[in-house]
Amino acid sequence: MSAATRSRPAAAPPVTAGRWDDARFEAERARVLAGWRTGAEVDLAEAAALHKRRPALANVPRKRAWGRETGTVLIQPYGGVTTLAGHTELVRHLAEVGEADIVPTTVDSQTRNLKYASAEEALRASERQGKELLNGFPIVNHGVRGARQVVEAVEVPVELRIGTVVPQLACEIAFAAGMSSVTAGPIYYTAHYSRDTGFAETIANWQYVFRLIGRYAELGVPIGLQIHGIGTSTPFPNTLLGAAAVLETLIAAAQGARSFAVDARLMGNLAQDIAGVRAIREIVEEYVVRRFGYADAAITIDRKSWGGKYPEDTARAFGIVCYNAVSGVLAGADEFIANSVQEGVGIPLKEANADTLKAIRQVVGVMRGQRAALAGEEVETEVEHMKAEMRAILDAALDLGQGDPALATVRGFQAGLLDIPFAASRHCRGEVMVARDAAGAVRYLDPGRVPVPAAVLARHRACLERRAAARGRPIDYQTIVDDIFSISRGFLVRD
Amino acid sequence: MSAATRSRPAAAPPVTAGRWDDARFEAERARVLAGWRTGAEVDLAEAAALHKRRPALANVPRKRAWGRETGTVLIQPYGGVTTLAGHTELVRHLAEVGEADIVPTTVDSQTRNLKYASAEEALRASERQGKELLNGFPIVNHGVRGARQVVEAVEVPVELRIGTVVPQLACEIAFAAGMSSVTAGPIYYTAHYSRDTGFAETIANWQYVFRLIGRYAELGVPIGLQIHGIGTSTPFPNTLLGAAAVLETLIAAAQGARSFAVDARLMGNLAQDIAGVRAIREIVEEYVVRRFGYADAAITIDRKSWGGKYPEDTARAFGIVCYNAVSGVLAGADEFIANSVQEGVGIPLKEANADTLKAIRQVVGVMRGQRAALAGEEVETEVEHMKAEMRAILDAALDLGQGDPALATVRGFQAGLLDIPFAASRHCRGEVMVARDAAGAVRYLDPGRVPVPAAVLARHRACLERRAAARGRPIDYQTIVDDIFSISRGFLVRD
Amino acid sequence: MSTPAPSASKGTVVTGVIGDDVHVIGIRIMEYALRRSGFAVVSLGPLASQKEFVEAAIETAADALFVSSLNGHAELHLPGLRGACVEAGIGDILIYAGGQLTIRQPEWSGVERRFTQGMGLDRVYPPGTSPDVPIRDLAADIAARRRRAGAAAEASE
Amino acid sequence: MSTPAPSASKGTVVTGVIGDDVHVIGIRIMEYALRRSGFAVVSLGPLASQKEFVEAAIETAADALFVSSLNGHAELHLPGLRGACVEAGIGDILIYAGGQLTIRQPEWSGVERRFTQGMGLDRVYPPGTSPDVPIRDLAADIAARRRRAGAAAEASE
Ligand code: B12
Ligand code: B12
Repeated sequence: MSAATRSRPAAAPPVTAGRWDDARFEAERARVLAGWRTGAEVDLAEAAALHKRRPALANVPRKRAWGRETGTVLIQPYGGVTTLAGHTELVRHLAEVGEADIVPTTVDSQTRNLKYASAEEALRASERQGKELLNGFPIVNHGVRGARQVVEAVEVPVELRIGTVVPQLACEIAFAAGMSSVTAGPIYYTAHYSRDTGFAETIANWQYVFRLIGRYAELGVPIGLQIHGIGTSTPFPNTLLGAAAVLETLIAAAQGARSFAVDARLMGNLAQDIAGVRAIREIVEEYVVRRFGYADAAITIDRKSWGGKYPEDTARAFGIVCYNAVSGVLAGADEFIANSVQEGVGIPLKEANADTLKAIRQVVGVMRGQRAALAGEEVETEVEHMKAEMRAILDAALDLGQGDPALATVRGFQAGLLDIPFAASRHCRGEVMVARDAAGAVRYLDPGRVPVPAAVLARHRACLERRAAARGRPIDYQTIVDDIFSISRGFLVRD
Repeated sequence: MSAATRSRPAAAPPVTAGRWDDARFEAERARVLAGWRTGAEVDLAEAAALHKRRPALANVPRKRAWGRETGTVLIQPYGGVTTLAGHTELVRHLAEVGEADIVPTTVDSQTRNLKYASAEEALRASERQGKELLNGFPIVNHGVRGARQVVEAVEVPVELRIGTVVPQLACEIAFAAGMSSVTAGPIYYTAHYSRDTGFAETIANWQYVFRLIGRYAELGVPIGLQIHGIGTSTPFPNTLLGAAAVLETLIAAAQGARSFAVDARLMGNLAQDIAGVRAIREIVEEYVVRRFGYADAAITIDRKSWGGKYPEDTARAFGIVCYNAVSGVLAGADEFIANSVQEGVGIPLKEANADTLKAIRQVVGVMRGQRAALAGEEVETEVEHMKAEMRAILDAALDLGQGDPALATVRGFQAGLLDIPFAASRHCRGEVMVARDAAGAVRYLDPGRVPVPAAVLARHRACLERRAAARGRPIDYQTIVDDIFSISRGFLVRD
Repeated sequence: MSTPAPSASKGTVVTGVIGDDVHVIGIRIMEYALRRSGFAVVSLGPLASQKEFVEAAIETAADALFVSSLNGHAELHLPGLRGACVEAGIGDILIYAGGQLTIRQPEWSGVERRFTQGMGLDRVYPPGTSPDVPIRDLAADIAARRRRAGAAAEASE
Repeated sequence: MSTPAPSASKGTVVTGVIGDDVHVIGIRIMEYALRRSGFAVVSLGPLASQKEFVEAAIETAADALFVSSLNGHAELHLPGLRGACVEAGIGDILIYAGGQLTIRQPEWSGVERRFTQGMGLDRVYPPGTSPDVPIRDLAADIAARRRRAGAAAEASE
């Protein structure tokens, strides 16, 4: 190391959504692939050839495009276990018995935190004891060769599911193994999967992945992203998710990614949840396609089920799962990401996981063609208000970020324009407070510094006041806690 | 027997809804109670006293009234097994684990056909072998003393469920045992539970039960009816159900019954199913309360789940059950009559039956207060058309029957103004043919002689033509068959 | 009772739902499929007794009885049917049963054995049977019998 | 890290989610309930290491550690915590754990034994525990210790 380099410590590159140049990417890549012995198995050209040999619909972006064209609602479960045998068996069961359209490979949390050595230990112990000791599939330890066996075990495409601020090596291995999509991105994972890491750092780490996807695209291999925005696991307005999703999508698109499945989360009030899917779709298209000009971006909306606490009772969980399916179909969602009916119990057995898919499939089947059947003023008002709110947040944040979505993200969170309750990260202010109104719709109790338009906020406040009046008690912190547990107890509101 | 009586064979009494006089009732009663040895256990005054000792909400009509007042949706499963021990255990499980609001006592089909001796044999064999050999609870064989143990096993009220054209003795025993409601009535049970018995005969048999209910009412004990109209187990228009339900309700009210829970059946198209509940409620109230002046009639609408073939797969059945729950809540149904998730398998295990209730409870809980959330033009049009159609059928039938609902029933079916496909009875013409449109809504392929208003029929035909055009094949008998199986295969229409 | 078709048909089948059972939808679909395949159908409908089956079979010189049962009481109503046919002199008529022959669904091979070997039925079908399967079997069974009858006739000539 | 409340409090608790776990909602609700019941809370948040727990406990003279774990990795991250406390000279600090301590849900009594007798924790709670239960236990445990400490002090006077 030269004296010059030593004396001038490599300044953190400025926060920008600008496309990485090749030098930066290659330098970073060498470092990433050296992170664990299996990094050496990665060979981009060979991987691209592998992807091309697979059937067209074994690719996630193509499968999603096909679903959207044919009006086929896709269904994807969660799932990942420790051993290669166990995980292969799991994805095969989900594909064959559960008829999953896309199968998951959920990664364990040691891997998410780069603890490859401890993951290795737990993996060996699992193999010895015939037990699955990790909470997911340690893909880096299994390496390209292991992960390929997973991909080749099924005819359907595989999506890597990994909540982390350091996704680089896992994505390298996954894509090289033939997996063709990954859950993302920097905002969600900073907020919920780390405590100290800043947005700028996570953005850079994920930009690496997005650029890698860009590389694959240049080689003719589409790789998809499932964009989380800033969903959270307690009641919250889907507008916050939508605004953050636009920023994540823009950051990814700048590096060359083009296939985006954007989340919209079930909160429980049907009208609001239908509006959520519609409003998020319209805003993402408005900003990504029209304002920022990514005319070739493929955008689908997936309906995630309730992401908070579930009942331990499997039968009751079927109720949630199917209710979610109805709301998703009515909203015109393109895909379901399906928590299993054992969500409240623990890592699901493969049978319960497949059963969940069958129940959803039944609902989706029965409702095919009924999308437009129901609407109403309440939905329309909600859509309009949600869009107005997302625009207000995005425009304020982009303003602060001088039009750069990466900078807008960092500064937006600093300023509290973007915020979320109950985040793990200390970089979220957590000033936003949310409660349900009498019909269970999610409303701002306190918007913190989020620039919610006055008319929207007035409606939210009025809704909450009606609930307070009806039950004769103010909405307070205990209400927030009650609203976190309510779905797992069998209702949205019970005053 | 005097020569006079012998020479003039007792002419069948004229068909009329008129209230039975006491002499007729008492004479008939002696005959009924002599039908099996347990008839001797019945004592009206003592039974009335027993009913009055029970808590108020252990009475079905009061429970239904309470549900309607408090906006609490009630849930009732199906269920009945052979032995007293087995059935008591079943209702207890349904009440305690399944939290059923009303528990059922479904009667076996030997009893429904007055085969008490064979039922007795099967009952004894069941007790010996520790198996449940009948398809329901042989209540006449268990007698008042046995049935009382069932009633006293739970805090919730018990409804007798018995599809039969000869309900008299079973109802005597049930009411004397403290059960406070029975499924009815003459139209449904003639059409689907007998082959040769005419409407006039069944009406008389059920009038006996309705008069018995009138007697209990005079003693201060309300006993309820669940009115089936003429629902059937293949796709059919709920308007036919609604028109027949009005007639059944009027026939029952004339003898003194006052608590009516009227069915509306899931067919699968959400807009149409929501409209069905609303339209049936409005028409029943219009005719029973306003036109016929039963101002004190209590009317609730229960949403029956899909009544046709179910999938054998329990997970998929959860999908149907929960979808039904969503549609019922959106429609504002007061009660769910819940086929279990093992409907497609066989008589359900009590655990699966209770699980079904829990799933429904979860959906109902989450949707509480969301009733009015969704509507739309499609629903409104459907409601208006359904009401117009029911009025047309009812007015034509009542015309033929000179304003008497009993006579209207008999003549209406003769003339084919009232009709249904796939009936068991040869007294249904079966000229009506029904198919689903592209969105799964049920439409007349051929109305037979049912006086469907021209505008309604034109809309139905247009809908079917759109389906035919879309798939490039006409709607034929094979389509009707496909539509019978479709829900059990996971969809409403798949062309 | 619908009139049997001309004898040009592939065979005549008496259909019905036995005993105290009213589940008529399945057998109606079966009847439709039988007719479409060229069989003559004599339909008894629901709640049909053994006696009605036997009498209709004699009256129409039927080749087969199609007995449906769904309500779980098949084991109460089917035993004795073969014997009644034998007594009435049509002991070798084909008897098929289908629907849902038991309460719940015990292992099928055991059920099948109980109804064929145990009660002398020729064939029984599990729930969800599509009409083509029994129709194919029936055509084959009738053809085999006619061949055998033909052979017997020739032999005796 | 929030500052501990004045010593007038019922006791001081260090809270956090251990190891590679980010499930923070439950412990936040726990913290809120602890504060409302008069305890001082020192909150480490998610992804907290054993070292952070021990250092915070020493720094604030805490009475108890409330260790949360939901993601199924408690058995990877909890062993050794009691030892680390002993080594740091706070061996008798109360250690409670809660959340979802295992992958799936094996029989609870076995889990409880593994974490208490096996790893030296004082109390562990199954999923779905309402905050009042551990808070009641904590008040009792602290009171008992203070009584014992008082008695010991008196005895040594
Ligand atoms: C519709 C229905 C009814 C309707 C029947 C209407 C009618 N007129 O047909 C009504 C509401 C009247 C009814 C009443 C009762 N039912 Co019911 N009913 C059903 C249901 C939901 C669907 C049956 C159906 O229509 N299937 C569709 C047809 C097309 O299929 P299929 O009948 O299987 O027929 C096909 C094949 O099996 C085959 N096939 C049929 N017969 C034959 C015969 C031969 C020879 C061959 C080769 C082939 C063949 O061909 C058909 C075409 O592919 C079933 C549950 C299910 N399966 O989903 C319960 C079910 C059959 N019913 C049942 C019971 C118990 C009853 C009742 C006693 C009430 C009660 N306790 O719930 C009463 C009985 C009344 C009586 N006296 O019999 C039980 C039977 C229990 C068991 N076997 O373990 C079931 C399984 C429900 C349950 N899970 O409890 N029922
Ligand atoms: C929300 C959630 C998440 C959120 C967390 C958001 C956040 N920032 O907190 C997100 C999406 C980030 C997440 C991620 C993951 N999750 Co998660 N998650 C859940 C979920 C749905 C609800 C948890 C929750 O919020 N509960 C509500 C709170 C209020 O309840 P609670 O935590 O139990 O706390 C109460 C009590 O237990 C008690 N308590 C809690 N801690 C303590 C401590 C003490 C000392 C005491 C006395 C009491 C106490 O007090 C609280 C108040 O009453 C559960 C499933 C479920 N239970 O429904 C899965 C679940 C916990 N997650 C799971 C897993 C595996 C993961 C992932 C690995 C991804 C994956 N494979 O799916 C990652 C892990 C990431 C990581 N590094 O840890 C599994 C754990 C498996 C297991 N134990 O068998 C579960 C059970 C889901 C499942 N069925 O697979 N998850």
